Amino acid sequence: MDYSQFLAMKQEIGLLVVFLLVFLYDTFMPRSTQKGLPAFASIAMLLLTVAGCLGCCLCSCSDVVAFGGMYETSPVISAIKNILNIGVVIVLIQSIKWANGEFMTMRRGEFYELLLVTLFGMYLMISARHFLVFVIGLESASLPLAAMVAFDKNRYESHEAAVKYILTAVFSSAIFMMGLSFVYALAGSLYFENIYGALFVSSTSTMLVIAIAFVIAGIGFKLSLVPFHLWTADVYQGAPTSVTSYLSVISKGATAFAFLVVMAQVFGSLYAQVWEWMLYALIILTITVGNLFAIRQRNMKRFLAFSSISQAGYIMLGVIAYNTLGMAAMMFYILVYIFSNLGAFGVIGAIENASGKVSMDDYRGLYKTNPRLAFTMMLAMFSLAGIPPFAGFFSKFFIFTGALQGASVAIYVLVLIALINTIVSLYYYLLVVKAMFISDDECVIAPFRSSCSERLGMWIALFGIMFLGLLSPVYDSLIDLSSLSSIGMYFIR
Amino acid sequence: MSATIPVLILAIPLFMFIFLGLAGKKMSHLLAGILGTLGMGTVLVLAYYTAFHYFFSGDPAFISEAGERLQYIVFNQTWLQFTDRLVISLGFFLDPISAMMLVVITTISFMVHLYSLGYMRDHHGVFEKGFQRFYAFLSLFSFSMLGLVVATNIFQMYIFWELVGASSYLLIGFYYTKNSAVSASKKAFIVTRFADLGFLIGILVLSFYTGTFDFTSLTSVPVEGMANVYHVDLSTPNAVLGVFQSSAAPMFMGASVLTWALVLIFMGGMGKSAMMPLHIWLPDAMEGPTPVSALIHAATMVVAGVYLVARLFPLYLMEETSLVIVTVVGAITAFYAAMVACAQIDIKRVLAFSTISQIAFMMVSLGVARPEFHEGLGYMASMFHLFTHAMFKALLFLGAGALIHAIGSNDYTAMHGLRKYMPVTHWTFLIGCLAIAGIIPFSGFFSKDEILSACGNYSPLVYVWMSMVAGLTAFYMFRLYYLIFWWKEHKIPEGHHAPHDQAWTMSLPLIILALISCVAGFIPFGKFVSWNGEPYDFMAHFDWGVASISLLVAVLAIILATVMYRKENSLPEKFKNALPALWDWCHHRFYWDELYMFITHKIIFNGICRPLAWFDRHIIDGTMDSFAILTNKASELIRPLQSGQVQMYVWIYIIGALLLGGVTVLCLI
Amino acid sequence: MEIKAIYYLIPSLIMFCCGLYGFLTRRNMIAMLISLELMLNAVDMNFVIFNRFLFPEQLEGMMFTLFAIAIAAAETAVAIAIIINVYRSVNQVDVRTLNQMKF
Amino acid sequence: MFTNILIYFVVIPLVMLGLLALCRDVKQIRAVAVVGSLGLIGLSVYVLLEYLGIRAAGNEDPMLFVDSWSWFAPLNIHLAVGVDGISIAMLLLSSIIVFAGSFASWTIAQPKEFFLWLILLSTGVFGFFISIDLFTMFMFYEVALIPMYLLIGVWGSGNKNYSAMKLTLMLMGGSAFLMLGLIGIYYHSAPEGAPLTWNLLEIVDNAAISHGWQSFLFPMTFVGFGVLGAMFPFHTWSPDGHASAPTAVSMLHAGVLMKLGGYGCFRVAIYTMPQAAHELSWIFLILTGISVVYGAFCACVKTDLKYINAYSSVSHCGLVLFAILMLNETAMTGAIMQMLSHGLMTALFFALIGMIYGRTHTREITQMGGMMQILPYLSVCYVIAGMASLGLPGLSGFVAEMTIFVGSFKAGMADYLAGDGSLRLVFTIIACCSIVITAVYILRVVGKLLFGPVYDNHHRSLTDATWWERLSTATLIVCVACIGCFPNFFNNLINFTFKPAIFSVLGIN
Repeated sequence: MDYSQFLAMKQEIGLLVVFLLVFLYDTFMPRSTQKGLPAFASIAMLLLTVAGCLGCCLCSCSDVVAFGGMYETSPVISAIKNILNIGVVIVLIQSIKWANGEFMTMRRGEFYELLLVTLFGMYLMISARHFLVFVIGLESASLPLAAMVAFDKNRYESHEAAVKYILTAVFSSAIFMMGLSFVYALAGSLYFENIYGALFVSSTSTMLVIAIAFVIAGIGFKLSLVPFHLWTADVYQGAPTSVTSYLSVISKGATAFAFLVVMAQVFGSLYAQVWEWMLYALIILTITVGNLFAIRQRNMKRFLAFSSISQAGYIMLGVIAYNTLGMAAMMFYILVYIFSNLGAFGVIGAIENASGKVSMDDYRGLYKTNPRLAFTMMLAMFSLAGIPPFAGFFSKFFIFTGALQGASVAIYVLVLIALINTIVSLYYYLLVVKAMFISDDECVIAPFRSSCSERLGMWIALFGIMFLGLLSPVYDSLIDLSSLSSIGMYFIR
Repeated sequence: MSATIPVLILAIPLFMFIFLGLAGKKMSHLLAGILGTLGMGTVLVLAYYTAFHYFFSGDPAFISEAGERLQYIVFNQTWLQFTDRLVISLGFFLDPISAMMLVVITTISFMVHLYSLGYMRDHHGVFEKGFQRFYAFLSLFSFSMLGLVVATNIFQMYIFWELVGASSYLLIGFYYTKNSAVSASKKAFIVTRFADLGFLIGILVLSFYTGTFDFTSLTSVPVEGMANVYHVDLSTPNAVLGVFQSSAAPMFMGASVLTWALVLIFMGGMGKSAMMPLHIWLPDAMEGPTPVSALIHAATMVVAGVYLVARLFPLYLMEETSLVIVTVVGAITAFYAAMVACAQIDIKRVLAFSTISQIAFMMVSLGVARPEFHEGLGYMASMFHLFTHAMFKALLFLGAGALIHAIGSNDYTAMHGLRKYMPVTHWTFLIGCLAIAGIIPFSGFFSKDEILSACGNYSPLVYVWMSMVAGLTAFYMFRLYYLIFWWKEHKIPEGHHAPHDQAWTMSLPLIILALISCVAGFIPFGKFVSWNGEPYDFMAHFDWGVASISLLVAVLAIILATVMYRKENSLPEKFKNALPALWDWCHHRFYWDELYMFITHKIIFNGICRPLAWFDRHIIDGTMDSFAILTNKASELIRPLQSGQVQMYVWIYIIGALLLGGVTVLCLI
Repeated sequence: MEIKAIYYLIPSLIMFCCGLYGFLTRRNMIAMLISLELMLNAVDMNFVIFNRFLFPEQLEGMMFTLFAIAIAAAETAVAIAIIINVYRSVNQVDVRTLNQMKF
Repeated sequence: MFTNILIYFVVIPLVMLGLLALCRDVKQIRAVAVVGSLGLIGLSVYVLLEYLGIRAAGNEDPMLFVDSWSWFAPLNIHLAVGVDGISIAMLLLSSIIVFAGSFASWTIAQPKEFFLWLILLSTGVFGFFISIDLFTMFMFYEVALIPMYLLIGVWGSGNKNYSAMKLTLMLMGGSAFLMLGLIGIYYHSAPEGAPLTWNLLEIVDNAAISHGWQSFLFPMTFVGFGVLGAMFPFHTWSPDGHASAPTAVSMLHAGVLMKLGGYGCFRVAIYTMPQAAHELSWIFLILTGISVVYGAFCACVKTDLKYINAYSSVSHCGLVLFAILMLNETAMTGAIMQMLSHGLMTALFFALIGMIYGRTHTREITQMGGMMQILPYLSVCYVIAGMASLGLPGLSGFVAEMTIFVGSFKAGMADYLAGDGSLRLVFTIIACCSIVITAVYILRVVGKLLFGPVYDNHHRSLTDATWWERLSTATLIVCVACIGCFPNFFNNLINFTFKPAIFSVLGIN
């Protein structure tokens, strides 16, 4: 076989290299230097990201299909991978303080290794053009996460979360593969393009519909679309904050893109007949239910869990839009969402590390004690709520614009529902702002100085929140990429 | 003529208002008063100059070869342009009546300025609080009133109409610490505001059809005969007559739009001139300082309504109906007010109602004026009566002011038999009474006689009715006179020194006005003012029959009053007990105020406002809140989904997946 | 008589449903894991059957099955580990007691 | 980019924000606020003069100083600016009120944060008025909305949490509809094949929005802006919001922000979708007509000063939308003048109320009386404001209302004579009635609050206005009087330049 096609997997290989470096560092470096590992990992990841971005910008690599059509890479795909990398870098930086905590000494390395492995799995998911690869990616993206969720041993919630996660995850993968087996039965192959070729509107059968429903359920589980979302809140609450932030942004973003790819390249021909309406229902459910639950939450992590559920609904608008505008908007949304959410989690993590407080009630009057943190949190909330001039506004606006391009009245209704839901979401985001800024009672969180790594993470997030929207080149380049990408030709209604 | 003087006439009072208003607090009371008076004096001179120039210069701009007086626009400045045709401009309009009004206003205003120097301080010569403010407001009022009478277009008139309303509001409420004064001022403003609503809509209708506000376009005087009594100068794109006769102008509820417009405009006049049923504010307005009552609520502002109708008289001529309405309203009001005036204790109230009644006279005489009777005698008569009435009513009010200032009370019960103590006041007041009662040779006689003969020409019914009112007038005035100055000896409460005539600043105006009231009757008014500008000698139409009858009525009434009230006796009591109901109704002004109270408070306030406010808070706002509440309820409702049980989660998962597939299948197949 | 695919499919379906039922009803987490295994194996069977009966000319299904088995093994391993952790901390493996985090 | 004068309307506030962030003590903060707002006033006056100069030179373009910089090329989103008489009038208004407002909040607590939010808010306002690109317009619109939450929440009084949340959510609800409407407009902004655009002028030129879509998008946009314009069923945020807001915020919100609604309704909804405006105007006519009298009636029974003014704002702003919907030049001119006049006088009102409240610590007119003896300056100002609001000639209110009535009566009669029903006519008459009701509640307040005997003897010790309060109120009074005395200047400014718009609107009837 032709080994040159490994060159197509530059990013995967780069990631493996980082993984190996971390592994070697963890294994062979003396105990005294182990505290340097988090920083080392972050820097390595940062270098990878920079390299990836540069490569993405400099060499305009065209679409490459490798390994007998099982693997594909293209500018869009490497772009989304870079977006994920950026997120991972921020997560890593933010987690340094936590990872250097004393009870982490034994398993510091594992955390980073598992994390990188999951990232690798997501890469595969995104690049897969064959369901075997896809499943492998999916599993390797979700199994290690279970271990990470269970990470801090001496917190009971962590265990409970891990159990809930692993059981539901395995169950959903079983459902997913069941669906795949039906697809295989109908199409006689697991290659995306073969399936696409084999499925026609005319060939729509009950089995196929059930298959599609199962596939959507399987992927929707990782996206935490309602009604497949129920694990989310508990896991987010139970997991260590760094893991939660990783879960909430990276795996969600990767899966969202993979979802788009699968739906377009495998079931594209059935968009209007079969799955547009499934998605329609799912989006309405997801946004609404997510919001309704988020209203009542007092625990910040749980709160953000539900908010991220409804955000997933907005992201799905980019899929149902089913055009390049929507795709670009979705990628942009993911990018912005990464920054906003990580901004919020950065603050939460910092406060948790310093005072162990995670309840919204403890945040009352935070502005008096820690104004900078409060301010960061507020901007993150505004960005999540989609308030200009922060990035969130632009991403929301663009995703709606994408969804409405040449849209039917039904989609207008959908967007209206989504818009009305933004009011509810604004309400609970403002609740946080209110707690921090408006309420007069004394803050239980003493003033403290967060570690430089945390501050660095927050600064990066803030930068993104402030300027991602205002600087148009980001969005423009995403549009260019997605309009060039081969996925575009599947967008036929 | 140059625009300088007219501009000054308007500018000086305005400047005085701003100057005294801003700097008044810094300067001494006396200085402020003197400045105000001097300013008004200058205006007086200028106004007289202008008026005489208009009447006597013989300038072809003012009087044609045929000798008919012309309308002359001294200047006209665009103020606000709605469309290229519909323009509000501020200007200075000279014609017989505006010139006459200039004289009246400035005279009375100057007298009042002078008078107030004495009136607005207590017996020890200490000026009242807010003295400067008082003069500032007086100047403001003079400015607005002058602007009103010289309006070149109906909208300018409306503007100043509102301004006089406001300044009267401020002056009535001058003693703003007294709740009664505050509520009186509020009442005055709101009632007139309500009337102005009609005025405004009338203007809108009129301007919509004619496409102009200008008086010259709306009312240009006829050249000969009735044929083209009404023609708009051709500068106006569509001549008014044409418009209103064309089919474009629909009938509305049985009357032509022009009638509606005129009636609505007249409604504004009713408000300002306190015609029934919008008269209720005027008696309360007596809460203001007496000089104010003399200036605003006797002489000038209240006749604005009459002036308005006179101004638009040619338009009214086009619609018989509107004139009839004017007549009826006037006649009823005149009688009503006279009746009420017979049963008031408060001398200012008596004068107030007599004012209403007299203004009603003017209205009636406008209403009955027709070109075919003595070249519209009624028009001239009402203007004449306006003039004379301004003089003697101001005189009466100022006299009453002097009395009140001396006694410290408004009720004649506290006065009685003051003739020895206050001779000047006594005599001048008597002259005023004679004038208003219409005794030859005092001014009232002539003007009222003109009115009566005009009525006679129009219909005997109106004539009889109005003569009866004239008799009543004489009766209640002399009742008042006797109760103040005779009836019984004045008893001086111990600790007080005897009442006496006031300072020259107060007496001088009385004397001057008394003189005017004596001689004003002999002014050949027809020479100056007539409905179409053609001067004529009204003595030619002087109807001695009518005159003698009215004189007789007046004398009889006076005799009756003398019998009843000259010496203290029980006749009035008997009278009252004979007809208790009549007395009560008259004394309580036929319970109009109570009716209004009921409508405003019970119906509008409690019946509309409160329910609306409740509706807003509970229904509208409640709906908005209920959205929030519903959202909360919903989230409460779906809470059990997140039960924390893994198997529950999986149940929901699998059911969701199956539903997703199943429903789609059902839809497809 | 020759054997039709249906003869194999029905057992696999039964297996899947049993797994599902067990997963939804059993309280012991180990038992739940076993039920999961049943479900996954049913899936594997499906693949094999479809490959063998519908598309015998290539071995995609078989290959997928091999990987799926491996994945299932991995999943079990991780799950067991976690369950043991839980057991360490709460001394029992009843899934219904794990509901501290809810609503 | 910085060669265009208009951009400085956004630049100056941004610079102010930067400086405020650096400020150390309250003196510096005040200095920044005053200098900055003075700069804004100067700028808007300069633009006004420039503008008049260019117009006098016979330039007939619908907009001047037009400039456009590409922002998001793929969606054809530009940062497009341009002004006509209306926008300039609004800019003037905003800068004046910002100026007065910064004096009215001279001694506010936490000045730094307060002014930061205030200036951010005004950034949004100015940006909204200068931009003619729907996207940027909407962005600035929302920028202007959000600071309200914190301004009310932190510095407010009374039931502030509830009010702030309610206000924010309701306005955001409006902007939800608005966003849908705007995107819809974008997708139908150009004929088949031509590039879509967000630019107002191009949209109007293309006039490509199909009839069906207009009748769907017009209500969306009109309601969206109407919520901020306090249109009848959606007005309930305003009483609570104003009641709890701090002085300067009430001023800015009632004075400027509510104008965003009217301006947007005219500039976006009617300007781009005239047909639908013609067919659907009756619905909104009824709503706005109701809010005119409704607000006035409600104001008659309220006893809290701020509630009274909030309801009178509902009434007056209702008049604005009402006049806009008359779709006739005079009425629209009147609407814009009403925006100016209401902005100024209501700002004056709220300033005075704030100052009185700051002294007496109550806003219940039943708890006060005879203020004229205690606080003569403030009381006189209050009387003037009241007179302006009940439409006394010589003050701004009269001019605006008369223009509106003349215009809308014309429209109404035209309909009536053409047999198109008498709805407009009837509602014009009803609206006219509001001048009486206004008089009622204004005089009620004046009589109760300022006149009469002193209610509470503790109030006798109060001190009259300080110099900054005098400055703040005097500025507004002078402006009110200017509009009232020289209306034709503003009339021409608005009216003349707004002919092109009018023609495009009335072109189709």
